[in-house]
Amino acid sequence: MKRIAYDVRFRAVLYTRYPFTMDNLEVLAANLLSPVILAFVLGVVASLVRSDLKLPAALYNGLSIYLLLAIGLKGGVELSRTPLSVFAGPAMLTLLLGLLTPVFAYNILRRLGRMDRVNSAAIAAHYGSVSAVTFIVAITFGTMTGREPEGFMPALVAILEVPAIVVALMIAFMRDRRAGSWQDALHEVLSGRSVVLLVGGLLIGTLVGPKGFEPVAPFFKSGFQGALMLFLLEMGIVAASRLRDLREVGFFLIAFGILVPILHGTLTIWLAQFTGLTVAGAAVLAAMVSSASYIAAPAAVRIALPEANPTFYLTGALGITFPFNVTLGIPLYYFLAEWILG
Amino acid sequence: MKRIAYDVRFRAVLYTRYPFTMDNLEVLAANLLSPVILAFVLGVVASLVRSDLKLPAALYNGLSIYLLLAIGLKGGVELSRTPLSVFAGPAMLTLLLGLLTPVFAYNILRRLGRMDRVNSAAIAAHYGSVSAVTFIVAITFGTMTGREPEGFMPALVAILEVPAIVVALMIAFMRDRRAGSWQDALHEVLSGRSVVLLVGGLLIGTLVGPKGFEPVAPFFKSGFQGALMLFLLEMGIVAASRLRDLREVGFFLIAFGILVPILHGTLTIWLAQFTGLTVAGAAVLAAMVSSASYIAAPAAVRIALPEANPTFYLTGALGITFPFNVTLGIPLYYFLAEWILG
Amino acid sequence: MKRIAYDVRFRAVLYTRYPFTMDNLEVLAANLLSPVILAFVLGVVASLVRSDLKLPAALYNGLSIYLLLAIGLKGGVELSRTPLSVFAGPAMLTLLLGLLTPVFAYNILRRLGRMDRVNSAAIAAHYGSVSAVTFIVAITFGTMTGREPEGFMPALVAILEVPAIVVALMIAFMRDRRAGSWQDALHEVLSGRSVVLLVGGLLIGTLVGPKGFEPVAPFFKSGFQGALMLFLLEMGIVAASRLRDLREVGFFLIAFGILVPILHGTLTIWLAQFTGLTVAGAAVLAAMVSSASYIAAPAAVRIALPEANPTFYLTGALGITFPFNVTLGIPLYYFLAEWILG
Amino acid sequence: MSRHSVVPLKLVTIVTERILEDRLLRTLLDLGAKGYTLTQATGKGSRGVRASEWEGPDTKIEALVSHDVAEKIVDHVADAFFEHYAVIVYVQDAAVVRGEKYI
Amino acid sequence: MSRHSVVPLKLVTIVTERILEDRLLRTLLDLGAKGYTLTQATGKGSRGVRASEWEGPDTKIEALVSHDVAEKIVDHVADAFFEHYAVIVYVQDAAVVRGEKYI
Amino acid sequence: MSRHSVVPLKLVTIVTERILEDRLLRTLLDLGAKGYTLTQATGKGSRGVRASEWEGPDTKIEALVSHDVAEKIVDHVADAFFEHYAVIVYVQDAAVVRGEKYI
Ligand SMILES: Nc1ncnc2c1ncn2[C@@H]1O[C@H](COP(=O)(O)O)[C@@H](O)[C@H]1O
Ligand SMILES: Nc1ncnc2c1ncn2[C@@H]1O[C@H](COP(=O)(O)O)[C@@H](O)[C@H]1O
Ligand SMILES: Nc1ncnc2c1ncn2[C@@H]1O[C@H](COP(=O)(O)O)[C@@H](O)[C@H]1O
Ligand code: NA
Ligand code: NA
Ligand code: NA
Repeated sequence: MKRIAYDVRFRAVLYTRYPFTMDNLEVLAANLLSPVILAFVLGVVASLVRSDLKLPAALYNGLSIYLLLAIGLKGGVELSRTPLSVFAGPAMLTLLLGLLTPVFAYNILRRLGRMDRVNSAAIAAHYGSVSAVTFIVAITFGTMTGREPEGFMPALVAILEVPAIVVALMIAFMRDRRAGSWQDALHEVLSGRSVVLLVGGLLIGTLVGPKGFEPVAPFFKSGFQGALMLFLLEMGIVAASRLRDLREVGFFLIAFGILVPILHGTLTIWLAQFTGLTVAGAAVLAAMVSSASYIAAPAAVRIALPEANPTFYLTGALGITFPFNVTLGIPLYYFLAEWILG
Repeated sequence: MKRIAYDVRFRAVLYTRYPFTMDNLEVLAANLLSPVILAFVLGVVASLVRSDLKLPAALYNGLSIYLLLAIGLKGGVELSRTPLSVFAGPAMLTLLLGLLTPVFAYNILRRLGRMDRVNSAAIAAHYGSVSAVTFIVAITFGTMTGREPEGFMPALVAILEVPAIVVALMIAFMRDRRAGSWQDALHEVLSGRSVVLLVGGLLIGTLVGPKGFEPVAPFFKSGFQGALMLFLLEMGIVAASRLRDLREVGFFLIAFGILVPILHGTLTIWLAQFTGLTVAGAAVLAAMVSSASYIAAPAAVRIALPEANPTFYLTGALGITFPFNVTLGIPLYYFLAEWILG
Repeated sequence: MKRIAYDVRFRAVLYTRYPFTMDNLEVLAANLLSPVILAFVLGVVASLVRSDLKLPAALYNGLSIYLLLAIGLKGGVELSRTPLSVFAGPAMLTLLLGLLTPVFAYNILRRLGRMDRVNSAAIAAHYGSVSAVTFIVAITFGTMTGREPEGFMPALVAILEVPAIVVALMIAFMRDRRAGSWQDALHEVLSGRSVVLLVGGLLIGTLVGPKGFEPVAPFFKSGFQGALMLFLLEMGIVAASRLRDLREVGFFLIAFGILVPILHGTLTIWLAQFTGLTVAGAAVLAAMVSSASYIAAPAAVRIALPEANPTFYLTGALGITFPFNVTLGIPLYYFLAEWILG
Repeated sequence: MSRHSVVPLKLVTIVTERILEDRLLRTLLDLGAKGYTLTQATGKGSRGVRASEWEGPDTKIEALVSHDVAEKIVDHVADAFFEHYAVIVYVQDAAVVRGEKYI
Repeated sequence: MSRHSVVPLKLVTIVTERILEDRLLRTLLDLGAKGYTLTQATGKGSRGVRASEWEGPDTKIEALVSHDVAEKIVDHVADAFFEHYAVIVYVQDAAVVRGEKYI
Repeated sequence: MSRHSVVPLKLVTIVTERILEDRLLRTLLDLGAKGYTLTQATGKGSRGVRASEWEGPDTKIEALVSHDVAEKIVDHVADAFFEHYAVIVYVQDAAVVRGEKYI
């Protein structure tokens, strides 16, 4: 099994066009057998056997700061050498999807799921926004299989993070007078550490450019994958604790947590063909759009919509969609992107 | 003095055969003057001058997770390219020693030390199991003096960790009805973070193989020695606080903490000649077998044998045997291995 | 803008001789646009927008341990190959400045500022001692603009840290009977973690030399700039919270916090010409002497002079002098050094 | 009970989600508390998960206040947060040295 | 004391080795506690070292419970852990808002 | 209240700057305390900044002691630290199981 990753780089390009062949399964295996995903699995297992393994909160926190700043910086450095004409299309598509996907998600939850307004809006905020870790895993998978996405992708993460949360909260607030505070929530999301680090990193990266980035590059580049591995170890532990709530959330939400990402991902790839994105870029954007936020959105929703049930949105984002995306979803988006754009 | 490390690599091979020459002392000095050991000494000194220097608990914890996962991963990667025939002998020897050494230790404590059953079993559990940090320092010393041990050694750490604890607890439980819980203790040791990380790392390393390990290699390899240095700084601080209990544990336990490791180490090297281990491999295995656990064993013993006195087993493992091994023991085992197997 | 750092290395040497030209402004911009300084600015901004961004205390603490140990080690390694004759001059100058600058600062505060004795002595202790982070930023700026200072500079940090605190406390204690404890304070500063790590690192580095340092070099060298960046992010957050006290400290202390560093820096550079220091070495020493301690000094002063107001010395050191030095001060000292010694 | 003035005050303890911390502290001072002490905590109560799991652990707020202020705090917290958030509030007696500072 | 119902309950505090945490918390719920709050602590008592030094610091468990449950907890902890482990238990009065939830 | 001996003691709580921790703990034992429990805390009081901001957060010291020892501790802390340091001290009642150990 260990030889699978070996020639994946070559085969990935060649064979993804022929779905369901042995080789496509190997590409999938290449994802499932990457150290980063296996660390996630180890975290899940550790939690299931009730191990005392647990990253200290301070370390976990520190790793998230490191990862967010690193992707911001690298994105900014790339942005500094990207012509606006190349970036404009993808940026506008991302903004569009950030405005549309929460509306889709809300309506699916209300109409098909017969869920109440507040919980529908709360969940929609999560599925419209983006999970930075899913994004990183998607980038990693591309690099691993020899398909480098555009360097400016992190800038798209920053663009995608906020609008969906605003849209979803607006839907909720338009309908009733709310208990929560709209301004507090907006402040929470705009000044939240993920936005500050991503946007701050982008600005710093753009200002210093490739030359200026050099002295700090070893820290932010060569350590990145390993830090991500430790982070996913803890994510596995946390996600496993969410799995215990699966019964509570019901079948509809489980299906929602798998099918809506596929829907959002497919839509993204289809629209990506009009923006000049590469295959890998489209696949990564699809992974982003299909992912559900579990840092920025929960904080904002908890403040603005306190009566929404956190079990629903956290279990969906973290217990269902995140594991689905990092194991099966991302290879699927690459496959679809190859198929539609390739 | 600083030039000592300089040509050690060459001399080590040449001169260790002639004991007590100036050059052998230089090899010893090369160990004592390595950054890692000096960091340990700095920790001891900091504690003695009552400095406020102290690694934050979260960082210390995080470093231990990093170190354990790193040796697991590297061991797994090596294991993925080791033929079973090469690995079987050392593995079986390790298992055998894991079963025998706690029995030796128990009997020495009971018969020569006239210690009660519970405390004898408690200490035996520690001296039968293994200290991962001693293992790492032994590997480092080999590399530093140009003698690379087998890559699969970390797998032996995983094999050595658990059995001795089980054997020692069985001895204690066979004799009386106990206050502590046997099942809780077994769960504690099997699901304890050191076993989960070592075994998990081994599995991940085996699955991903050398190619798959590449992206995370910078994080786990080039940072390793430095992280170990920080870890030993804190170990020094903790060990020094143990030194204060030396009076309490009595002369017998001090002698035990030095002589039993030498006994276990010598036995290991003598048996290693029947397994095809290299000189460095035998020396590292000797360091492992001679070392006393201070993470997995204390936790299990505290639960299973609560009436055993922690001062005895912690001071022995941490205040006596660990400092002895990392300073004098490891060079001694290399010297003996060279002598017997070289 | 991002191209500024590009050819700075070349221009820096050539143009600093012609002040106030466009090119000198570019050198300044090169400092202001370095990732490390921008991270500081990001921290300030995050604090001003009331972001929840904050390095966990454990991580911040861990980073400070890492940075101090790293500069100690690197300094020690260099010291091991520096002839005493080269080191003696700069060392004696540093000691002299450590004894003189607190006396200057005290008298300025007493006579010009009409401040009471206790607060004057407290502030003098801070401005006589040294800020390790300012030192690191000064080194980084030199390297970035192609001017490598002497490798033994960290040894000078260790020499500069303690004497000023002792002198300032002596001034305070000579005049009245004090509430605080002189011995406790001396112990606090000598056994404080910054002295232990710096001096310990220097000793370890000297003992192991360049060869012995190699295995830990990746950890302590290639990660250094990035770790510094994270550290300055948090420094920015803390400094911004100090800025809120600016009104309280009054105009005199603000002027003091900018002009006294310039005075101390200029004096240093002028004296440096008699010691054989290079331009970069003189500039870095000037940055050190001009900087105000905010780790060792506050701890000692809080114990020895509890009736001194921490708002004064912390706001001065951290809210005024530190930001001034890392942005404008350091380029100024390099410029002055080039002018006087070049 | 000692040479120093000891004033009987109320110790109000609030354990709640981290996300409410800032708002609660501001309110506490508004209602007349002169200070507070914070500790990190985790816990289990009647509710299941909360967003604060991602915001770090719970927060435990302790404030020594007069009887009247204690009452105001209790009423405010109950009105504003009981319905939707994980929160527990209790009041104890405490003899505070130099207690007039905190009234 | 306030517009909201305030119930007099017992605050049971246990400070002990980290290694006992899981077992103690399970027992607490079994004995009738409806919740608890945990804080990290360190400390010094009559015993010397303990394994928990390696397991991280001590743990401080606080539970608001009825008088009866408090008694049961005290008895259980004393019986099961006093002999061999570092543990301290004490009980205080507390007026708990919306206290009926915790009975 | 239980099958086990329960002794009424005083719980003395001190919240203060980290930098005083060592000195305070030594004094506590000198004055007759048999142990203490420490927790990390932060807080806000009448003073502004303190050096301990750099020494890490505040420290919260809790000691179960007899009435007499409590009085001594209160007096000592008030005399030695109130003037210049950020410190708050209060005393509560607590029923301590196996409490004779701590007298
Ligand atoms: N009976 C209890 N005793 C002590 N703390 C409690 C109790 N019940 C709840 N808590 C704390 O209050 C928080 C919120 O409780 P709840 O609102 O019931 O979910 C929990 O996370 C605990 O930290
Ligand atoms: N007198 C005391 N006051 C407060 N806490 C104490 C006291 N004695 C012991 N403790 C706490 O209880 C733990 C166990 O105490 P012991 O069983 O006496 O070793 C200690 O680590 C302290 O955290
Ligand atoms: N009213 C209060 N209630 C609870 N804790 C307080 C109160 N006032 C002050 N404190 C705590 O005591 C510390 C020192 O207070 P002070 O000496 O007033 O600055 C603060 O940092 C808080 O942790
Ligand atoms: Na999304
Ligand atoms: Na052993
Ligand atoms: Na200075």
